[in-house]
Amino acid sequence: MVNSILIIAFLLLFAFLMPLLALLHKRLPAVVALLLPAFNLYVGVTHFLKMEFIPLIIKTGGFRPPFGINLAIDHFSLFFLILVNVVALFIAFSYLLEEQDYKFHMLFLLNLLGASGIILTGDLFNSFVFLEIFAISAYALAASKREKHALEGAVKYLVVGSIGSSFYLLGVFLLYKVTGSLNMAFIASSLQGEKSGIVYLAGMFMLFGLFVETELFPLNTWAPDVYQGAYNRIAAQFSSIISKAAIYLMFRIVFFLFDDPLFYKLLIVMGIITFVIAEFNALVQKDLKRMLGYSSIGQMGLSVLAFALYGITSHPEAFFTALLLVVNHAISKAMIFTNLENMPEYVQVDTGKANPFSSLMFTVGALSVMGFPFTLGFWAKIEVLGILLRSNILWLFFLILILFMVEAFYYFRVISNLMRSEVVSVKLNPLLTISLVVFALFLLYQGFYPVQTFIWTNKALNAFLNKAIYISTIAGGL
Amino acid sequence: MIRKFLYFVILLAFSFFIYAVISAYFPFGENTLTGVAKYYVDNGVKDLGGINIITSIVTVYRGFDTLGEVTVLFLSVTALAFTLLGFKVERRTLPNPTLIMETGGRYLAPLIMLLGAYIFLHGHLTPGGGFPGGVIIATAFLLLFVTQKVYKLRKIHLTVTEALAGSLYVIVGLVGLYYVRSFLGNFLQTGKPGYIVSAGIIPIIYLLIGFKVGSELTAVLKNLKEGGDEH
Amino acid sequence: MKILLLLGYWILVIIMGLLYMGIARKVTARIQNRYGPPFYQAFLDVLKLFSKRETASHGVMHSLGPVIAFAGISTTLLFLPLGKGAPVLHFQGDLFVFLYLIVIGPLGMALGAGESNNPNATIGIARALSLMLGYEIILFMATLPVFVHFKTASIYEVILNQGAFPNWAGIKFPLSMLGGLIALQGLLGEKPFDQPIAPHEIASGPTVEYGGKYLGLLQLWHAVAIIVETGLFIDVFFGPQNILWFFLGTFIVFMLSVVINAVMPRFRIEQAIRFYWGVPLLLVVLGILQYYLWR
Amino acid sequence: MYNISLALLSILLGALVFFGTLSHKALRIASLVVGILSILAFTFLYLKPGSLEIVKLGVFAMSFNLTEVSQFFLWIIIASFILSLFSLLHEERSAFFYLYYFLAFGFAALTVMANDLLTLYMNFELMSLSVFAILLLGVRGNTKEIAFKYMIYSLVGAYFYLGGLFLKFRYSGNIGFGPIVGASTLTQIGIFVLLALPFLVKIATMPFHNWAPDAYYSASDSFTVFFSAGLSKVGVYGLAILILKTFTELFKNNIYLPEVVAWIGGITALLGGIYAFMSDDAKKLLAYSSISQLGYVLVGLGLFTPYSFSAGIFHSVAHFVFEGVLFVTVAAVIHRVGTSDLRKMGGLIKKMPISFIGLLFGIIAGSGIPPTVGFPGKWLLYEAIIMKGDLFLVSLIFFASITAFLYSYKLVHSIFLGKLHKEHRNVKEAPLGYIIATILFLVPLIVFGVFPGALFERIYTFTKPVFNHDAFFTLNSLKTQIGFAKMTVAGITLISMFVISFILYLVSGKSYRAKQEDNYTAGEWVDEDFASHYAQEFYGFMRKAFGKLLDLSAEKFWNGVLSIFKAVAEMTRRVYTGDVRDYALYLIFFLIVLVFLVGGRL
Amino acid sequence: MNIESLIFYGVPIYLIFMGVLVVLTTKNLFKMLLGLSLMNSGINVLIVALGYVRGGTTPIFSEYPKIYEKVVDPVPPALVLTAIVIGLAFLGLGLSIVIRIKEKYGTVNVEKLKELKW
Repeated sequence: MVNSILIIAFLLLFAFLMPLLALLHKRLPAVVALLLPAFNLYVGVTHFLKMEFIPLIIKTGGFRPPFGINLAIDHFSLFFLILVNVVALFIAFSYLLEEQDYKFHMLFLLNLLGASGIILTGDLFNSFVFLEIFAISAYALAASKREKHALEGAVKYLVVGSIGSSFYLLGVFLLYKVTGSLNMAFIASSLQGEKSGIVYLAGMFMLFGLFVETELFPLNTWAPDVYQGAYNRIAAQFSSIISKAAIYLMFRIVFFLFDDPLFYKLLIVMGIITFVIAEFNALVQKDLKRMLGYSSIGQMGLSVLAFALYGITSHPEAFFTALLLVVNHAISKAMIFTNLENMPEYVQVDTGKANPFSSLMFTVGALSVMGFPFTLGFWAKIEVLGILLRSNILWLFFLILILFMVEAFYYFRVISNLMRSEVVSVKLNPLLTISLVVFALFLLYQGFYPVQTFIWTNKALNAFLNKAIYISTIAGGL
Repeated sequence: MIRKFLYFVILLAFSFFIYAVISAYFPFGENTLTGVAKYYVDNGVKDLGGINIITSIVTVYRGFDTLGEVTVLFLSVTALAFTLLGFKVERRTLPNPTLIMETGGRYLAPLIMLLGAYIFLHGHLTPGGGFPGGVIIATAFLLLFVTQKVYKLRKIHLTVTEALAGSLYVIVGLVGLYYVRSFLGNFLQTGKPGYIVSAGIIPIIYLLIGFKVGSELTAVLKNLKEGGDEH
Repeated sequence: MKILLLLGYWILVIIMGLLYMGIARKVTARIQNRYGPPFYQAFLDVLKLFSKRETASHGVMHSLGPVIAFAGISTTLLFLPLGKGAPVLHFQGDLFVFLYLIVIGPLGMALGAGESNNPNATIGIARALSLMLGYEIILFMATLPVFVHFKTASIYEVILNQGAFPNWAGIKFPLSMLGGLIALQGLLGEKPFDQPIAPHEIASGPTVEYGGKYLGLLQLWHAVAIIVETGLFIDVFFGPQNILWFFLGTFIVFMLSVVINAVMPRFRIEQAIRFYWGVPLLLVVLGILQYYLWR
Repeated sequence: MYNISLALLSILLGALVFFGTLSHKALRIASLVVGILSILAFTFLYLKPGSLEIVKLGVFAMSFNLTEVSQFFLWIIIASFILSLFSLLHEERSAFFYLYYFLAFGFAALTVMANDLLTLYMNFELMSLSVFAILLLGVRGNTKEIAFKYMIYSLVGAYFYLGGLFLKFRYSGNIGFGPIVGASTLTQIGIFVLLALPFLVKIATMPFHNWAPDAYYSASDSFTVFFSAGLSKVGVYGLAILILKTFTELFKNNIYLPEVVAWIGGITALLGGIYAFMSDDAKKLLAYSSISQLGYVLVGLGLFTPYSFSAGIFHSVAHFVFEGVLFVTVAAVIHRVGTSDLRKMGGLIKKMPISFIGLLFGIIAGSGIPPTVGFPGKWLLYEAIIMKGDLFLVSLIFFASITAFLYSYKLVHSIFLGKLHKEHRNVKEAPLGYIIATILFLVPLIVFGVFPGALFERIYTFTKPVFNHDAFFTLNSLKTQIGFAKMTVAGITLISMFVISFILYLVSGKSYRAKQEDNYTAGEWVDEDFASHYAQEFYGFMRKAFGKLLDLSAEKFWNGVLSIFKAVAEMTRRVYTGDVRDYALYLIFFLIVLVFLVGGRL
Repeated sequence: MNIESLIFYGVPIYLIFMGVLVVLTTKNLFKMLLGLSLMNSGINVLIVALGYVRGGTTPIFSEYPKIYEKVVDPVPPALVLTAIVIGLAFLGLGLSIVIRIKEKYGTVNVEKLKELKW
């Protein structure tokens, strides 16, 4: 197996080399931006298939943890790595022919680097560094349209995000002060059992930082603006890469470090509020992209809710559901957002022109987000309702059911308008078309025969739930 | 006005609360080194031969972070240039530098650069290191920007330096991966502590960092002076 | 044999119906202080109409309408027992068969009148159908407690079960009987419920385009209809012991409505419907409640 | 795998017609004919009941089973589908239309064949989706609004069904059709309401009926035949299966639930009839009539006595027959005349006599006059209710049945009778497909009317196990404890009487054909173009009679509900003031909240 | 509560929240960024202060192999080095974005930056 630190190394190397590549040939950066996710994907998949149950430790600087920084790789992190890189590959491939300055591709790669780093690293401060890398690149990408709304959204994101990450740093350092280490596994092992109050404080600071990135209410106020303002591909990146990496980190930290009812209760409340408010706001939006942005926020809230339900009820299905939701949302939203590229004349929710193909693609994606039968989302929806019922919270069950109706309402309003909208012949971007079709087929196939998704998700789930093994493998030496 | 005052009071109270909590848990100064810190202090010199423990931590123990840090800086420069792409600053006419300034600047700049180089070359012996060195070098260029009536700095040079420095840093890491099976691992002899040629790869890394930071910050200055433009 | 019996009843009823019509005109005239035509006038009218040499038809449906109407009402008649001991086809059907067969007549006439492109005719039909919303439901709800009381839906069973004078259904359920009586007024299309054939505004409505044999058929239809409609009322509420009682009862009820007709003005159509949804509805509802109390 | 391959077959045929349409007109017709034949062949050769069929989806196995009841309804769906295809031969639509058309049929078939609640749900949803697609391709009205409305009604129903499904799973541990044991009565009622909702929506029970008039109005005329006659049966099937298999005990033991359901049905029947004769568009009128007739079905199913239940099922068949023929003939008329507005037609009887006869028999059956298929169901229903002793309910539906006469007459008069419009002078008889469909519909209309026993036998096979009652029918007569009806006698008497009076008509003097214009118009001569067709404001005076009753509309109610949601949304979205400082403020206050959540532990 | 802890803990914490206060109250985007970097530096100082050992020297053993027995915690400075650079990077990017906003909107007043809302 290829040493998976190469993922980070190559991403960095080529990001640094990007200017020279651009000097060699104008198109070269785009190609590199396509090749690197492919490489990551290769590494991730080979690991996922070949690796056995024990997590893999990759030390840097030649010192074993906790003295050196280490990457800790298990099926769970690989699962997210694959997800993120699939979407990245998809986006890079779809926009291969697009005219962009090489710096844009550089930012794209660095953002991907940040996401991959967050997912792979086993060190808290390192995770902060990668979080910053990917946050700053995200600010830049959000502004990359360099036009009124993009900049406005970007600056809002910048202010809110920087406050969040500062407190994340403070939280990390408080943990270091308490445990004398920065390595996740070591902190986890020393935090087991009774925790002192400062640990809770540190946890709150760190979560505060993460809530901003995972778009939970009331820290998600920047998100709709960014979704509305930015390029379509950037919006897709936000809903399918950035928020997903952040939610990965949140899962890790909450479950590994602060495994405590307080945090789970907090997450449940946040998840519910986020879902409710996002769905309701989406109901009354006029701008299509903003509506989709709210829908993404809602999905994030739902995933967090499912995860927190696991914490309370300790039904593994709950966390399984969270992962399923994440996968479904990442892929279908990437489809929907990039597909907007093909219908530039459809910006309002209920008026505009579009061509049949893009309408069809939008419909497929929307159906999967809604969880229509024979799409991947259907199984996610079924699981959500199932765990809500199993954890005996009937009012919540019906609340979520009604919110699903709201979701169906605003999506079908768009669909019915799209289908009857005036037909224009847009020159379709061939690569984008190909990748859209691939994703659509994936969603439908997995909706009809979801075995593969379930198996992979299950592997990730098992790896995640046995944190004892993770901790003992890394911190056992001490 | 009332609102502002209200905020002030609330934040003051909150900060006092936080202060109370922190000083209750960690009374100032009264902590003994535990965990990794202790290990670094005890075995740092043995491991790497660099007598500056912080430098050792920054470049080797937590070298991965530093790489990320360099990346962040690089990222911000890129992002800045990218955001300012196609942005034309109105030509401000700087006050015409006097003869003294011009001459002084011309002679001072190389010295400052030399100081920067010194600082990042002695990173493993003395306080300082790559980042301060790079910044100092950048100040030299700032001096030139301000004092010289006509000073042309081709962006391409900056770019190439930057790119090469950065990628060499990664390559050093990869070499470490190849020889000692660990990314950014130290693959050289540690040498005799306290000497200029010691502490394994630390000087090399600091060299590269120095170049990179210097060129990057210079690029920032250039961008802010002349506005982002294609090379 | 049975067929002949049926035909006999049929002819008898036609004759009696025409007789009723004649007498009705006479009585009306007397009340309005006129001399009036002889009581056999109706027979003469029918004969005249049928003996007309040729008549105007506006199309197939227009011609067939009266035929269907007459056929329908005759069929209905055959499912109605003319008092105890005069069973016809009752054992082949019950109230609901009757109620649905009785509609065929008006439907046929409606179709016929409809094709004659004359607004008056159609307006008449529209009124007639709307008026049904008024009286049909009243009549139905009036008869309902009686049937339920005797635990049957067959008209003849009702007659058999209730027997002679003191235990008539009409005496057991006076309110329902009263409501039924009011409904009958509308069913017979007498004032104040003669909006469908209001002679002075819409020129006697559906029949406006009909003459000659068509009108003759419609006359016969009307004749039979009188007996059938009043007959249902009598059968249900006064259980006639034999066919004479039957005709006597129908005659009395019909004369009652004729007298009312002679002295009454005409409702506007929606007034009529609303009227039915007022007091009569209350009466029949009370009747049903009365049944529930007795049970 | 025989039965469910019907769905695959339909998909294949859909694709065939799709490409046929893309390529050439003749090919379209040819492929449609192929579709008709192959589905017929399949039905007669392969469709066999009682074989459990399972499709593995990896994590979940869809199970299908063709029980008697599903077979019963499957036949109806297939029949209506094929009969609608006949008229479809003459409609030129986009290729996708045909694809969706066959898909809708296939998923309807699968829904009826499903053997557990989740399978049913999945196919049901897809059926709704394909109907949604068809409605998007509607021919008149604001199609996207209408299709959207249809989809939302179906989806809300379906989502509640999903909730009910999970609740059932929670209480009984399985998602089969089996009964729920050990749940309290109230819970069971709740689950029943949830599960029944989508089917109530499908049969357009009030107050979930708003989608129906618009959808029928807007949809392609041939599709409406299938829509009303066939697809609504899916709803009936769902209710029947729920009541027969899942909630039998509940309906047996609970006194109120059957009454409530039956009353809802009765009110639907009444209001549907009233709205029907107040509406001025042929297809809307038919839509409301369909709603009203399905109201009877609901009464029958809900009342849950052996007679009423059989009556309900029988009447649903009757509904298929006469609504089918009505929609076909109206479709034919619209095909020729080009409008569905009753006020713009008239006097077409001379132009399209066969359609007239079809429509005539349709309304006769619809108003339930013996000896047509409309009668036995209603008769049995009345008897059943009277035996149950709910006199007000029986009065209610009798009242409703009177409205049937009103709208039937309005329909037939405004289209066929009265004065022929100038622009319709050279209208021809409907094309062959319509004629064939009409005639094919007329056969069961008479046959099942005279020999209802033929159908009741089939119904008896699946009501017997539940009620274990003895047969109450012979081939041509029905008998209950309180009443008796012999269809043949009624028929024969009617015919013979007709013959007699016809003879009377012949022997008397002859008649000549007068032009429609020279008639009694206050002695004034009018020319041909004198518009004397009375179709404007037909029953207009009833507005005064009904007064407020016509104003109450479920549409307003649901819009009110929606506006509540939107008001909440308007409130919540105010949080997102575009001001960065507010956002920072939220952050800080949230941070303070978080710290104080820790509070005591510090 | 002794005076030096008040200085070395209290002042940074005060800095942090005054930075926040600037963000909450100013209308000017530039000032807002300055407030944010104020907050960052406050946090950095706090971290360094948290690592202090009374009477400890910097962990640079200038006359090796003599090892000082009392040195301050070497990790916080290392982390803070990184944090500082990150803060710098953030500031640079933020300024560039603000420059563009000034170009597009003609102002840096956040009250004018309300085109995206609700």
